[in-house]
Amino acid sequence: MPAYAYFPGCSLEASAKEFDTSFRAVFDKIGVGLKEIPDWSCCGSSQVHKVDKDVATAIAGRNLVLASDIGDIVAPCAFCSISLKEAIIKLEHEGPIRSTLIEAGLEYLPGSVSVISAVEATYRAVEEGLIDGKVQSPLTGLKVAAYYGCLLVRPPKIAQFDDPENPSSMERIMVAVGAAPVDWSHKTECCGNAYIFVNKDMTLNLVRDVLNAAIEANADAVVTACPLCQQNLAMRQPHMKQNYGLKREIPVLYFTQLMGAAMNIDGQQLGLSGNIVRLINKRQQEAKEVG
Amino acid sequence: MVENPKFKIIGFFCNWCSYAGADLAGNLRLTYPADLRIARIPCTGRMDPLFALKALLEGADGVMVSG
Amino acid sequence: MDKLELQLRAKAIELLEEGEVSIIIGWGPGWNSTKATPVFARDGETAEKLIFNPFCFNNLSVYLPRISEKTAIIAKPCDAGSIVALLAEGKISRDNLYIIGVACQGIVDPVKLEAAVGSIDDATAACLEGDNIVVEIDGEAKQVSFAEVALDRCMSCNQQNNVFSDVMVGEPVQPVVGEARSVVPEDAGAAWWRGFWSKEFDRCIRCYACREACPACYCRDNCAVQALRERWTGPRLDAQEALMFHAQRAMHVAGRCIECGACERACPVGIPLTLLHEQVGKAVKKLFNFNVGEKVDERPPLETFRKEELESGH
Amino acid sequence: MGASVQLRSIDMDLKKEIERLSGQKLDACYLCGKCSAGCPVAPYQDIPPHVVMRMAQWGSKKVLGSKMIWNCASCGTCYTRCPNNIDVARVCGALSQISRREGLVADKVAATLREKFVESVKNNGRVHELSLVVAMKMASRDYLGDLDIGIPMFLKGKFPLFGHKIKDLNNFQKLFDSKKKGDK
Amino acid sequence: MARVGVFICHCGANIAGKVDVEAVSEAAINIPGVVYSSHQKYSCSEAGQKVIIDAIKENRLDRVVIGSCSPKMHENTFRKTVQQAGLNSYMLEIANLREHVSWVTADKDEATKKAMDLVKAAVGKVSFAKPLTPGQVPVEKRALVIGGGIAGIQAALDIADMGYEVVMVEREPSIGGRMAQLDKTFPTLDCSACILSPRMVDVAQHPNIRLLTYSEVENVNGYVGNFNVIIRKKARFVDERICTGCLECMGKCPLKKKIPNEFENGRAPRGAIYVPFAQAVPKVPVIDKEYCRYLLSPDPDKVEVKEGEKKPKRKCGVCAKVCTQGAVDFNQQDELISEKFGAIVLATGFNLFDHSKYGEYGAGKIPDVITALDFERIVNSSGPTEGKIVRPSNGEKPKRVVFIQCVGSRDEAKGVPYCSRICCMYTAKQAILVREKLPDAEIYVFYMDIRAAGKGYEEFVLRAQREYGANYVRGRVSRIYESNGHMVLKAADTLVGMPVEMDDVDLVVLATGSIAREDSVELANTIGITTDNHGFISEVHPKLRPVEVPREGVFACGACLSPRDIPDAVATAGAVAAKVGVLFSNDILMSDPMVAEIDPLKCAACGACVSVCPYSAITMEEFRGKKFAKVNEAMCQGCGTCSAACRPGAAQLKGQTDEQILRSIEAVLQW
Repeated sequence: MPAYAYFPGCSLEASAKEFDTSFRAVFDKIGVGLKEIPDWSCCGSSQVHKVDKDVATAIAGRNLVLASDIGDIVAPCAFCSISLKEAIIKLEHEGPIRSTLIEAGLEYLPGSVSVISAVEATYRAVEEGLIDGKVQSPLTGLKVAAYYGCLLVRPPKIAQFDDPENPSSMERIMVAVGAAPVDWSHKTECCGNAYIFVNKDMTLNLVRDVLNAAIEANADAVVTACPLCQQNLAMRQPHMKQNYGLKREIPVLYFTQLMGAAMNIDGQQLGLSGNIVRLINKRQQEAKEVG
Repeated sequence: MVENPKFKIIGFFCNWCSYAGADLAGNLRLTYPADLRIARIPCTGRMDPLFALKALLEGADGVMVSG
Repeated sequence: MDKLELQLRAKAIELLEEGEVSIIIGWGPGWNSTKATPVFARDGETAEKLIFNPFCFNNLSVYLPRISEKTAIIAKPCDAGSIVALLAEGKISRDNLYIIGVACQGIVDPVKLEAAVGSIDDATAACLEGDNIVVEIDGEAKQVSFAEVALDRCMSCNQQNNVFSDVMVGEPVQPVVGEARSVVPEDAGAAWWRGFWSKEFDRCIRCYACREACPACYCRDNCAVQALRERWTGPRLDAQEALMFHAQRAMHVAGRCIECGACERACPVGIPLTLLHEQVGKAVKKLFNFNVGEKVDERPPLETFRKEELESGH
Repeated sequence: MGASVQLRSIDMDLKKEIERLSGQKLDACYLCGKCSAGCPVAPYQDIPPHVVMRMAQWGSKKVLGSKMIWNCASCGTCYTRCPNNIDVARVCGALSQISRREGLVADKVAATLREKFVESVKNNGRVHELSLVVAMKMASRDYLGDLDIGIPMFLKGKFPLFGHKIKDLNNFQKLFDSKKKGDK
Repeated sequence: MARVGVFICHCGANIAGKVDVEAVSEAAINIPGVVYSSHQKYSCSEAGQKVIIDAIKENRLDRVVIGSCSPKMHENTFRKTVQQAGLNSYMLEIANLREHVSWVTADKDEATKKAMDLVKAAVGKVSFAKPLTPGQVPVEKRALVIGGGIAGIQAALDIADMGYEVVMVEREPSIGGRMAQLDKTFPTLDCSACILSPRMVDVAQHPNIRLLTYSEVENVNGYVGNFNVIIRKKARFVDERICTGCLECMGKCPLKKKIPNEFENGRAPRGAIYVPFAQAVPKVPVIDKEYCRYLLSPDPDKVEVKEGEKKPKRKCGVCAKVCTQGAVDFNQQDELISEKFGAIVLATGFNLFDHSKYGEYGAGKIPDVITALDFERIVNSSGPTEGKIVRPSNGEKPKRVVFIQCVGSRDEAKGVPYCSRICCMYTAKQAILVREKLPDAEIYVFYMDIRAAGKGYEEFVLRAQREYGANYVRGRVSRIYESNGHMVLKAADTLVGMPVEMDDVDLVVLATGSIAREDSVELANTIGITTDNHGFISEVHPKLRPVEVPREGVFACGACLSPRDIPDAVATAGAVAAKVGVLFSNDILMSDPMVAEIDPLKCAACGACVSVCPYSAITMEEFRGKKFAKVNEAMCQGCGTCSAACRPGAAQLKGQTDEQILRSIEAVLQW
């Protein structure tokens, strides 16, 4: 059984728990092992690299070293995966940072490990046919807007995955579980992520634009692969409908949650609300009636 | 600037680029240490590596090939 | 009588009788049994002298560029490598050549042997018995492990049975297992090498035996070191002029030298020339990813011109 | 009122410092504005990214007091589309570092977020989201906003009260000294 | 023993101001072989030259060293000087005491020492010089012009008008090139076809020009004055000699609306038998064998037929049936033509940047985002929309038209770093054309810088802005996406320093930059010349020899050298014609004597020189059973690579022999 070194990241331990549980459940179902990196630490992304990029590289490097005994890393959070990927590129050339690591008892060997995001890992699994036969109740008729946000495919030199302007891997995954991805304009626009505390108005404007674009494209739900995007897009919809011109509320889910639903994984494990389950059933029913 | 000991450096310069470049340096009156003695060769393809060895064995402090 | 030698002779006689070739180049017994000597057989009688054993250290391919008739040559893996290199340079013609390959488990280093058993010039008998070399000197049989006295190069060789040939004679062999005894310290830098070579080359008497033994050195009388007009090297007999000469030879065989060690064994004053050629060889391998003696249709990297080179500038 | 920028001399020290910290070549920018055009946060800022770049090219200290350098979301849009391969987010990051050092922070809340985040990482090895949220609420003085969201999340167990401390914290904290090495 | 004379030039104060010329001159007399030494104010002056000539005669000098300015300045002058004194002109060496010493050295003593070394090196080198004589090569006075765009047309006509024969090779079925695709030309707004067509006809009718369309150059051998070229004339399947150009066949082709027409940038269809456009020259159709049903159906004579089965018939063949002349010939084969030429002219033109690399602009998938070339066809009255400007998505008139400049140009990340030079102008022109056809449309132009350096160009751009109401916004667009059947643009106005957004955009025209033809490197390899790293043909000297390329006898003009507009393409074409004329005014060419020679007695026949020669000028010969290498002096460019590769020293570059170089090294270090 193929296995990855699993790097959940801080968010998946807390606010994005359902991403963690649904991702583990789906990979368990398709028979790909995930071994959590022992004693992993912060990936160095988001804020740390702005304060000191060398420190960010060093603390990302720590995780790389810890994982190198296990195998290639899968890091579901887009911030984590891009941060670890960048560290790999930097550590190639940064001797001093490697020495710092050695002083902390960690020897990094360039080329010893690689990093992919949850979408990449899933995309590979789909391409390799690992989900064949696992989709017991395909999400027929469910129109989804695949939302990549920024860091999943950007910057291309670091992400090295999919098209940075018009990615399609999540769509491919959604098709594999029977859903119908919509073509829409805002799949890689930034949602404003952590700036909700700093400039709430700005963030909500950005979120509104993304959601309205999905609504305009007639999507039933938005699927994401980033904990910050999911929270940002999902959380303040009633408020935005009142004050920011959001056209209607729309569910925002992790792509693994929908995959799990298609694979008949227990809703509890996926963290899916009853509303979503009912919506999926309704679409499946409609599709059946149409024929 | 640190006091420079004097060297003899033999330069093998391609007629079409570097030799002309060295001419240009002159036209622009750029100054550089007098250690370099440039030999004009028609192309760096003409440069037999043994010329460099020969120069070093004959006492050159350095050899510069440019083209 | 060794089964391999019988087969060699039979094959040689067959080729001569059928008129496949007019001359066979191989090894025969030398003036004592620790030395083999080249044999050029045009008839069955001479062919009956052919032998092959770990004392056959000459690289016979050195003779090929000088012979234009149809030739058969007995080749161990090193020799075959040189033959491939010569073919790649178009210096010899495959049509005129018949290669009788022999597997080789290693060649005895005369210097090591002498150190182990004493003056081998006085040997009355010598042979390989199992894993040991047995030499009889002054009626006394002295025994030494083959691994002790084989050439350093044979320790790291993995071509024992992989011989570029028309026919293989004899059985596949197991390589000799031992450790190379390099005199080069691991951290040898430029200064070490400078000291080392100036000491070694100080002994050079410029006899050119290294050149004559080298299959890649086929310019013969036109060799650049003898060029009167150019005077690459001066007439002085000192380490500096010798260095120029050997460096020139090393440059000329760069990317063409199979590192067989024939030059070193031919040297009357024992200069370890293989070390020089290995150093250059490593650089060529690294820069051009080129292995000498591997392909008959690829010219040596230092004498090829690629269009990319033209495009990258003047 | 004396607000014009003196162009006579470029502050090479500041410019070099920005280039060192960001790893970007400032003069590669020819100010086409594509970064500003695609930047999701630019419409809400005092100056857009290309103006940040221009000021950085001058080595103008004025840029250190800009909000933009604190509010860059690091989304990579500018870098992805920049015709000259400049990572503007890195330049903003470098500028905000210098701005903090010089005490010219224009967006205190953003600076607090950064500080608290790094503090949380350094003390625990990971980020404890709840304490970060609480700290941010204090900093922004928006004590009650988003309680409608926060409380249900808390109840769902999404905000565990206590953060997870990594075991090898001692060695982990050594990594924060890497900078001094790099400087040498 | 050589008798060398040394002459040190003061060059006024240029050399003497830094170098102690007297000391150098005095020291020179002690260099082995030197029998005479003097110094003078200006060696290159008439008086100075006379001193040299007299000294040579009086002192029976056989070799001369002049310490003066760079040999690039006066080597030729002094060669003539020593020749006047009765010496071979190659018995001269120049020590570069000005550019390499006096002008670049601060300290006087050091400059003097360095000057002495350089004089020694020159003496060392000249002491072993041998007299050289130039070779002679006859000139084949015919020119090959590759490419039938406006540059090729102009060059061919000019050369032909001088009375020389020209063969023009064009790979498309018709000549005309890019210019034929354009609607109007800036800044005069002339109709492009109206000014081009007469030139095309001139080519077809010129008695000195032979036109080979639908043909490509396969191989080029030889050297200046004597090129051997092999041209592949692709099967046209229509006999040019018989066809009258009635084009009856075209109308009957069942595929006539099925195949995208390259000439229309794929925006209008053509048939399998077609002429690309109405004014095509020659007006003879070709049959596209990739599509033609007849040619794709199996040949009955080659199909195995089982017993009882009928032999299959070939499909279609309608064109052959309707042709009253019987010009359609399905059995035609590609033809290889071998011709001799004295000169080759490259005029292979350019391509346009493929904007599918710009994912942010829809990667070429948004129908209403079109390229400028698309626009040229759309706005052209013989184009796919008969000149009506419409949105490709729905055929409606656009109300808001946006032009974006620098797409691919000046973009190191996704495109090319250079400026394409023509986009600012054609965008202004297209904005004017929009205004003329759609008086109510809003026009926006997003630009970075306006580059309008040409006669009447700046005025033209200002007219587009002032009289035609094109709104110019300074900033690069970051993204285009579709929304509600229109497009949304995210941009910035860098002059006010803020992001701007524009929605309800109906049509976006991208000013895609000029790039080299995709096969330009391959063609350059065929001809044995070089390209720059963008694939444009490299010239010998961008300023002083702008239409010559580094292979003698080969010239280039038009946009294959670099992006350029029509006037510049035509001007370079004229320049090329002049250069060809100069070449053809000689019956015999003198070749540079500083070429390689191989001593057959020393040659070890290893073939290294053959393998390393960048100009394929060395071949292996055999004489009485001995092989040796031989240099074709006319092809040798004197680079000396063979000399460096030759182990026994058989290959020697004349004037730069191993002996000369070794002695000059020794001279500097030992003498």
